[in-house]
Amino acid sequence: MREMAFLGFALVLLGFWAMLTRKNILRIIIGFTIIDSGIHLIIVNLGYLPGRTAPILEKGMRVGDLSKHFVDPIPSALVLTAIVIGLAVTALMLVYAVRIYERKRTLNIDKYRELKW
Amino acid sequence: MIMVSFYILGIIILLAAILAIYARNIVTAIISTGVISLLVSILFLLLAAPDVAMTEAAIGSGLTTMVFLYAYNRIRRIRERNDG
Amino acid sequence: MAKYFVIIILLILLFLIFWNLQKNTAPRNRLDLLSSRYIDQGPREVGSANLVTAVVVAYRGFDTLGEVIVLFLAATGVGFLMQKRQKAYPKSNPASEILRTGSDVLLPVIILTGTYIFLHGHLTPGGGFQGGVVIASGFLLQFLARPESRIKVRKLHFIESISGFFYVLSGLAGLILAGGFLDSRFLPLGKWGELISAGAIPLIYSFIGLKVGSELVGILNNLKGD
Amino acid sequence: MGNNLTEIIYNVSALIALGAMVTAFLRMIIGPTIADRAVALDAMTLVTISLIAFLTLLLQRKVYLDVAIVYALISFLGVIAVARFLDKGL
Repeated sequence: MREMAFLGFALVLLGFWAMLTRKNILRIIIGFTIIDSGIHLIIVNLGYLPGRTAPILEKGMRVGDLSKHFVDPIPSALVLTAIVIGLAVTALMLVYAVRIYERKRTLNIDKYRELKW
Repeated sequence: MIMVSFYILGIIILLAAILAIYARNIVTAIISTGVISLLVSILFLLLAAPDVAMTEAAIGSGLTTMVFLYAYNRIRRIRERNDG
Repeated sequence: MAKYFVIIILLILLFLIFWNLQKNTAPRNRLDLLSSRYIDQGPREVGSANLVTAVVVAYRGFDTLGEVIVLFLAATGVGFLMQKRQKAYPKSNPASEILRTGSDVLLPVIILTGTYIFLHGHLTPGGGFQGGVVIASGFLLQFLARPESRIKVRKLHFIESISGFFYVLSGLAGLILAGGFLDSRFLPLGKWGELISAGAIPLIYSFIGLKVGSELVGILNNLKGD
Repeated sequence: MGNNLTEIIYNVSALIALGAMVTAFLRMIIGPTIADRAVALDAMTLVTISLIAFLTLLLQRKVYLDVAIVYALISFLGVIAVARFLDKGL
């Protein structure tokens, strides 16, 4: 579906907007999560063909011309693992945020002055 | 019917993303992120990918909210210990 | 204000890239050769009814091994950054009676459902990743109901290591007894559509499920702290 | 999609579910406190389960019901987490 790709890309743009303009570090991580959802939507949409069904056989389906009835299973398989990895990476970023707060006592990224001059 | 539900869900997803970016309270933003995952999993089902929908349902609405809330809870505890 | 201007220009350029990609791609109305081969030969060759499972475990098993390693690295990073937490935090409030009793009732059901999902990964939607996440959610419910309880970290690490070890070992068994590394056909394919079928796919997916579940429980345990 | 009456019933039930989703989301936007928003999230998860069941009927694949089962078993965790966070019990 063409609209689905546009929705996913709108989510990607909104996530980038959040990451680039917000100051709170937790808000930046939320932006990353939104980008994640959008990219997953786009990749799954790449494997979709209109009028077809999920690639799971049931009793009563005729084996033989299955490739005319099923959608592409490869993007689903990619996204399946990517979602779990996304959760682990989000947890890692949040742990970094907690440690930064412990050291600096603030979540505002404008207050971190080590890399500024 | 499928297209109607797609449009309604898409509009809700975009509004939830804007709410997640601009809400004043951070807990509201976390809840909106959960709503985005919730509705995106229905869209995965519309795209005929039930495996992905199941993963997103199990991770997005439960565990991601949980991880964010644990981290924010630690930050809140550090702040309370410093103040009091 | 200049910052917002630059950001908007950046996002517009990004949108133009996407627009070009979208406009110049013809909509597909048939699958390409690789996907057609996976779909047509998958049920006969691997014996799995769920073709996504066939791709994840059998055809692209090596990628899945890489993903599991990335997950392991992220969990190790979380544990490394969250060590030595002895500072006195205020005690958390105890949960209500309803939540404690309800979590005791629900925990076996959730773990049973997770086991069902990763054992039936070759027949119905689901598999190791989803089942592991469901099991981790059960433990998470226990964390929420009893914040003061401790989980046995040594047992958790033992389960994680032993399942990863057996995952790689079953890959090596495929290398020796069947076609290649992580080839699931070193066990007999069995009758199509039954639980004990599809070669070693239920076995490998069980190992993946145990590993993913224990790693996620470890991440949550580290984030929860004391 | 057999006769005409089932089709009408499917469409009406889907419209009702979508309306419930929209109203719950309105409460989520205007809800002044976090507790309102958590309850709205809970309502949205329930409506989501019914929408998945509706899609199972509409697309005629009974394997999709597994997604609804997992959803029903797991999705209340987010609401409990928010409640425990507000209770300072996390």
